[in-house]
Amino acid sequence: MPSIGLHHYLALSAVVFCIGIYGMLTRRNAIGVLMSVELMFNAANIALVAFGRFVTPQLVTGQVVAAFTIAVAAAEATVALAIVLLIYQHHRGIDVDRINIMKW
Amino acid sequence: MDPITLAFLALAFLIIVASLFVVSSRNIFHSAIFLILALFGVAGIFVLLEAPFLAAAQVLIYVGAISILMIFAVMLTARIADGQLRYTNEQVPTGLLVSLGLLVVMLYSLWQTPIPTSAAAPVSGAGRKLGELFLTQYVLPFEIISVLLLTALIGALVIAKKDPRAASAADDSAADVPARERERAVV
Amino acid sequence: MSAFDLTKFYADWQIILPECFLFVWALFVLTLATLGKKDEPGRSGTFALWTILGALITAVWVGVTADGAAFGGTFVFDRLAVVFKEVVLGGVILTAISSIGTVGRLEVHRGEYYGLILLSAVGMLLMVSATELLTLYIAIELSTMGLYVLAAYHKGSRRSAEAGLKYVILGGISSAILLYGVAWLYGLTGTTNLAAIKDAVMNIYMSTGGFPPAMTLALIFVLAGFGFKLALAPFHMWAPDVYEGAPTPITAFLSVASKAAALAAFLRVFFVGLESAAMAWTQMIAALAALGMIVGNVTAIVQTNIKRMLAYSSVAQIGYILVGAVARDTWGATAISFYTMAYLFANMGAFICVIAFSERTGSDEIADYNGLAARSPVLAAFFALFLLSLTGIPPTAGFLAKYYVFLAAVNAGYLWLVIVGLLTSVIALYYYATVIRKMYFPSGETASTITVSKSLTLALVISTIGVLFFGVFPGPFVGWIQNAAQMLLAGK
Amino acid sequence: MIQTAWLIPIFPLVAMAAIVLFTHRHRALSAGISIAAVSLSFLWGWSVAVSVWGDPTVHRMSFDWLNLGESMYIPIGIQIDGLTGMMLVVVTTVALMVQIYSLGYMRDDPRYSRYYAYLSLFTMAMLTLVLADNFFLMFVSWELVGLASYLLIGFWFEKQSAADAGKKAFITTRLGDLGFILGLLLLYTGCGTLTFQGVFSAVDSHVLSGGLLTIAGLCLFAGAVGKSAQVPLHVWLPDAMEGPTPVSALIHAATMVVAGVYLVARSMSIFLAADRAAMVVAWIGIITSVMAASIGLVQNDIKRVLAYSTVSQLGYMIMALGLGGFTAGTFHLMTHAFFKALLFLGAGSVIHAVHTNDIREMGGLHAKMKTTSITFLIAALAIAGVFPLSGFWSKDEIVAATLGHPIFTVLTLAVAFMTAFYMFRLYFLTFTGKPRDQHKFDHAHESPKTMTVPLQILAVLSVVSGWIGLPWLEHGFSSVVFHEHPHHPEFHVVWAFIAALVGLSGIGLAYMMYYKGSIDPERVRARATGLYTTLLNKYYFDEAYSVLFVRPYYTMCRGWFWFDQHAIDGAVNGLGRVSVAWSVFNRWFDETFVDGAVNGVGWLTRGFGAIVRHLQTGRVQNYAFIVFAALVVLWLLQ
Repeated sequence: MPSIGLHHYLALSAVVFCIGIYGMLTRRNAIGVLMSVELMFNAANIALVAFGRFVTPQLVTGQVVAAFTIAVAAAEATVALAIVLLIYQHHRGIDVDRINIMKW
Repeated sequence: MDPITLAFLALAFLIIVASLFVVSSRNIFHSAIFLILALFGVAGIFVLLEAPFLAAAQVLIYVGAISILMIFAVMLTARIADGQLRYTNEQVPTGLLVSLGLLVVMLYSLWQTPIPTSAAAPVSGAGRKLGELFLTQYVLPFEIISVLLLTALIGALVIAKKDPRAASAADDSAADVPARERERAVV
Repeated sequence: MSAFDLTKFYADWQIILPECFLFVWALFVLTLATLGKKDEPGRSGTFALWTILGALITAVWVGVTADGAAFGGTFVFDRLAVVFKEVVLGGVILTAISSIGTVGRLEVHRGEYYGLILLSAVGMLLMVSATELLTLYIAIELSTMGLYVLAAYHKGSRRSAEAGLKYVILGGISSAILLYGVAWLYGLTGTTNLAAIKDAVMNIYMSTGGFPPAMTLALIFVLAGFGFKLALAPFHMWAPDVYEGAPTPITAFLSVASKAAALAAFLRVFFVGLESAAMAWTQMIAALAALGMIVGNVTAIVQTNIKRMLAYSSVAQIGYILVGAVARDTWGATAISFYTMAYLFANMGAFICVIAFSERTGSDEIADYNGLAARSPVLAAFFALFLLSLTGIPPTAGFLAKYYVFLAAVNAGYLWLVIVGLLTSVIALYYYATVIRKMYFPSGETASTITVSKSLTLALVISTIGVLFFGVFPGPFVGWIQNAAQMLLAGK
Repeated sequence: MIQTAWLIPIFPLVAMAAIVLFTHRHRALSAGISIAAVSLSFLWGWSVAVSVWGDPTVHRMSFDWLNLGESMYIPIGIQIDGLTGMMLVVVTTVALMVQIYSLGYMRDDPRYSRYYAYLSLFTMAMLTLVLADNFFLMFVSWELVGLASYLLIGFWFEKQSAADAGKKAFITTRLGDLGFILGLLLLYTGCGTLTFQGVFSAVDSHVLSGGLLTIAGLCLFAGAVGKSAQVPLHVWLPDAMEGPTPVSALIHAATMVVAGVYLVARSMSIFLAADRAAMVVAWIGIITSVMAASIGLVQNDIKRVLAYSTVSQLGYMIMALGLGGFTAGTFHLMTHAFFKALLFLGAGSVIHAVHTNDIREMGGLHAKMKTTSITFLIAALAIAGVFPLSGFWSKDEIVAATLGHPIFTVLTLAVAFMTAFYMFRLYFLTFTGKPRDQHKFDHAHESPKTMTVPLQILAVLSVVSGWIGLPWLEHGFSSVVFHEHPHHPEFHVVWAFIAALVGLSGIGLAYMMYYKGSIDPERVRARATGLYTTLLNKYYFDEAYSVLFVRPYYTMCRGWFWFDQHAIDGAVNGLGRVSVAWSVFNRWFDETFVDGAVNGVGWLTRGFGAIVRHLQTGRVQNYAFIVFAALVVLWLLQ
């Protein structure tokens, strides 16, 4: 087994990203969907930090971007959860696939 | 097998398994717990990548804040805590297909792409360096992110705050539905 | 670490003055909102308007006085920025004016409404100027964050809540996709600065004679991220639902200001940063533009709700705009910018008409527009004019915009795309004409007259002036845009 | 006068603005403003035309509208030469006559002011079109003309058919306009300019390749096909008769529909260089001409006969242009404008009197309305090509243009025969014989002066306007209108004689069938039932569109829908509530098929849209699915 390099981290990131996609596409619970989106953000962060570590080790660009991403994800999660609560008030449930008044 | 490899494999295993549980657990509360586990794993990966500051941030913000927020939301919205009949929608086969397809595409692209890596040692004192950069080169995004957080704060406040009209809200939305049904009937 | 340089500090912050101005006043509006016991409907709106006007003037002033880059080249104030900042601020002004009625009907959180609009506008202005991927990404997030909330602002309405949820979920995944694409671009080029990316991409191409698959993947991811902001097919699926559910002024805001900012960012990323990878994305953009024109126009035909119809129509409009992108040269950039300008006034105007109509009738159904010409001749005339501009009938700005875009594409050899565009524009004529016909050639009895409030009339007049002025006397303005496009492409 | 020629379209523009903004509440004032404006245009137009008559210089005036260096340069300007002068005369004269005539005809209409505003808008656009010195401005006014036409056809929108006809006209001609704008873009990329001067000199100096030129020529011609109602886009013109009759006279006989002819004539250089394109033009022209004339034989609606006659005569002009007879085509354009406007206005006068369009309910009206009858007769003689009326001279030139192409000559003569026949069938059935509807006859009366005076003026023009084409005139039509490409057809006495004879024999046949009754029309009809029904149904054009496009489309959609139902739906489960979709689709199909009407693309895409909309399931995860699927597909496509 070769030593762990950039490609391993990237492969891990791709796997987590796709697991996130799968969850995003299939969970009925809105919070489950949001969790899956968080997984996708994390996958991107792994890729960013790995790139930063291996491509430009002298700079910390990757880490900077990842740090910002964490903040963005936090903000996004806050707003999204607030909206989920609002939906809950209306529907008494947060099944994403039942929220489809508007279509076509 | 050197310790780094071992640690990576262990963390990767942890993250992947935990993620799989996040997306497939029947109980949303369990999902949240596994999410925390996965996020811890990612923090471990950051440590391996010699980004300790980021690992700390990951634990503090993600695990400490976002996940807890989610658990709160789960508790606030879970009418029937578990025993939901269907926790997934009908997109399971197609969703699987697409996510696997994308995974294949990504891995293939990854394998076919030579990425010029640098063998240089990572900069020492990354945390200090980060702090410097936040205030110099990246001062603009740093400022913007503060505005962003402010916006999210106000937004979440506006949305989540109980409306004095909340009682009438139910009536409004009840009125919504027949209108839509009528429209559909016309169509 | 160099010593603190005061001159440079001033220069940096001078360039970002419009954003600062907007932000500080947004804080003021927000503070005001929490201070007042019972918020007067008009007060925060008036403040917001003055704020935006101030920002507009500041932007012009900065554009005239301080031309250049700041913050280590992550932020520029070039001519393109001036053009698009004016467009965005124009959209924000019209949104603010047309919101007065909507806000008046809110029970609470009136001030926050304007505050969020202003904060979102700050994000848009930053998007227009960002020349570095991280700054751009965060600016995009800032602009979207306020919009998520604004889409769900009618808390009593299920539709509005649903719009918010759909928007935030799809926004979240698009954001993740875009971030992943950014990560890959960074990994492949080792930088996040667009100018440096351009060189790095060129190097990759020179050394391997092509692009590795990961490069393509990164391109697709970034394109998808922009596709979401632009509501470009097939990433447009959120748009009709969110447009329908959101408060109508916000719909207008989404469809105009937000898209204009995204187009500026698109120009910077694709015409500058990824310029050397053009062969990898031109075909893609062409295909997506064609898809957008077809899907948008065809689906718009069968809509019964005017907001949905306009939503699909704006999906098609983005397709037309991106027809200009296949040219990848000054013509293309000029055409895109001019089209955006024309689209601002026409689409904004159309939505303001919808607002005016639903304020009095409470309806967004196309069927209810029957006989509008008799109920309110002025409103019907305005609406017809905006629809004609969207169709591209002279002498409106929309005509010249379409002409310019198609000309750029023909010049670039994309005749098939132009033919698709022309054919679908006939479809567009069909559904726009249906509305016009309903208004002017009514069947059956028509109801009482409709009056339009003063503020909306003002907004309508501004839009009309825009539509006609840029249709009849485009010369100086287009010259200016072309100059901006040249400077953008020259990398200055 | 030439220096101020740009004022000509400004007058009606000002009138329109004034009516819309200020005087729309005052009927008489609005009409007065409009007529005053068009009178000014008339005076200006005539004096400009007179002053450029025989003057070989081309007067140009332009200013920069969009000047962005190399990438984009569009001047806006006017160009005055013989051709423009002639068009100015035609447009302003007919417009003035029609506006005066409308004083009487539209007297009782509640939307009188609006009517005059539309007329002014139209006049402005049409005048700009003929004055333009570049394709761009021409296209702009071309579109405005289309818009005005749409508004005027649908003017009586209380009738559903009128509103439909307006939309049909707008969209059908718009299809042709696509060709126009495509041609324009091609020419611009080829020549770097759109001014007539620049494009034609580029064409003359062979800057453009032959293939590009042919395609560009055909694209421009597509625009002409739409506007001038040539096959296969002619379907809108007969329907456009739903508009008020003066509008039909102005727009659908004398001015707007000749815009296409004018475009081809103006682009003479292109068609001279691209002979294959020219041949297509000629064939389309003659096919249209023959088909429309034969449909005209059996129509019973007085305006529809005239409508088909218009289509047929436009085909004549187009054919002549395609065969290189530019003088012939434009000359006929002018004479036709006068006598066809006269025919329409005369028909309007009749309709005004008897309140019906059906000639089977008329008869013997000569006794009641002498002026109308006599002027109508003059116009009919002119269109039939009787010496020495205007039609004689222009038709002779058209016949002369076909020499060397025997098929065209024969068909041209056949059309001449049919034209004379249906025109006199119309005349005899309307004005002579016994009244077939005594009640309507009793109420008939001659129209007021405002209507008859324009008839008389146009009658004079129908007689004399041909004389400027007299072959032995030194400054005759052929030598003044086309200085750059002088074209002097010989006057063929033999062919003139033959053509006149053919026309007279058509008149004679009509005389025997419908005046003397020595041949019974019923028996003719019985003998040729198949042909008769075919003609009566206008060669089943609308039906053919249904069979050719709608039904295969339906089949395709059904196949698609089956696929949707069985394959995709099972997989994605979002593709919709099948039952609702099915009913939507059925309704769409019912409306399309049962109505039988083909409103062109609209219907087709509507069905398409009804299906596509079901991708929009309302469920956010389906949307996300499409996003990710698109990512994969895009990558695979690369």
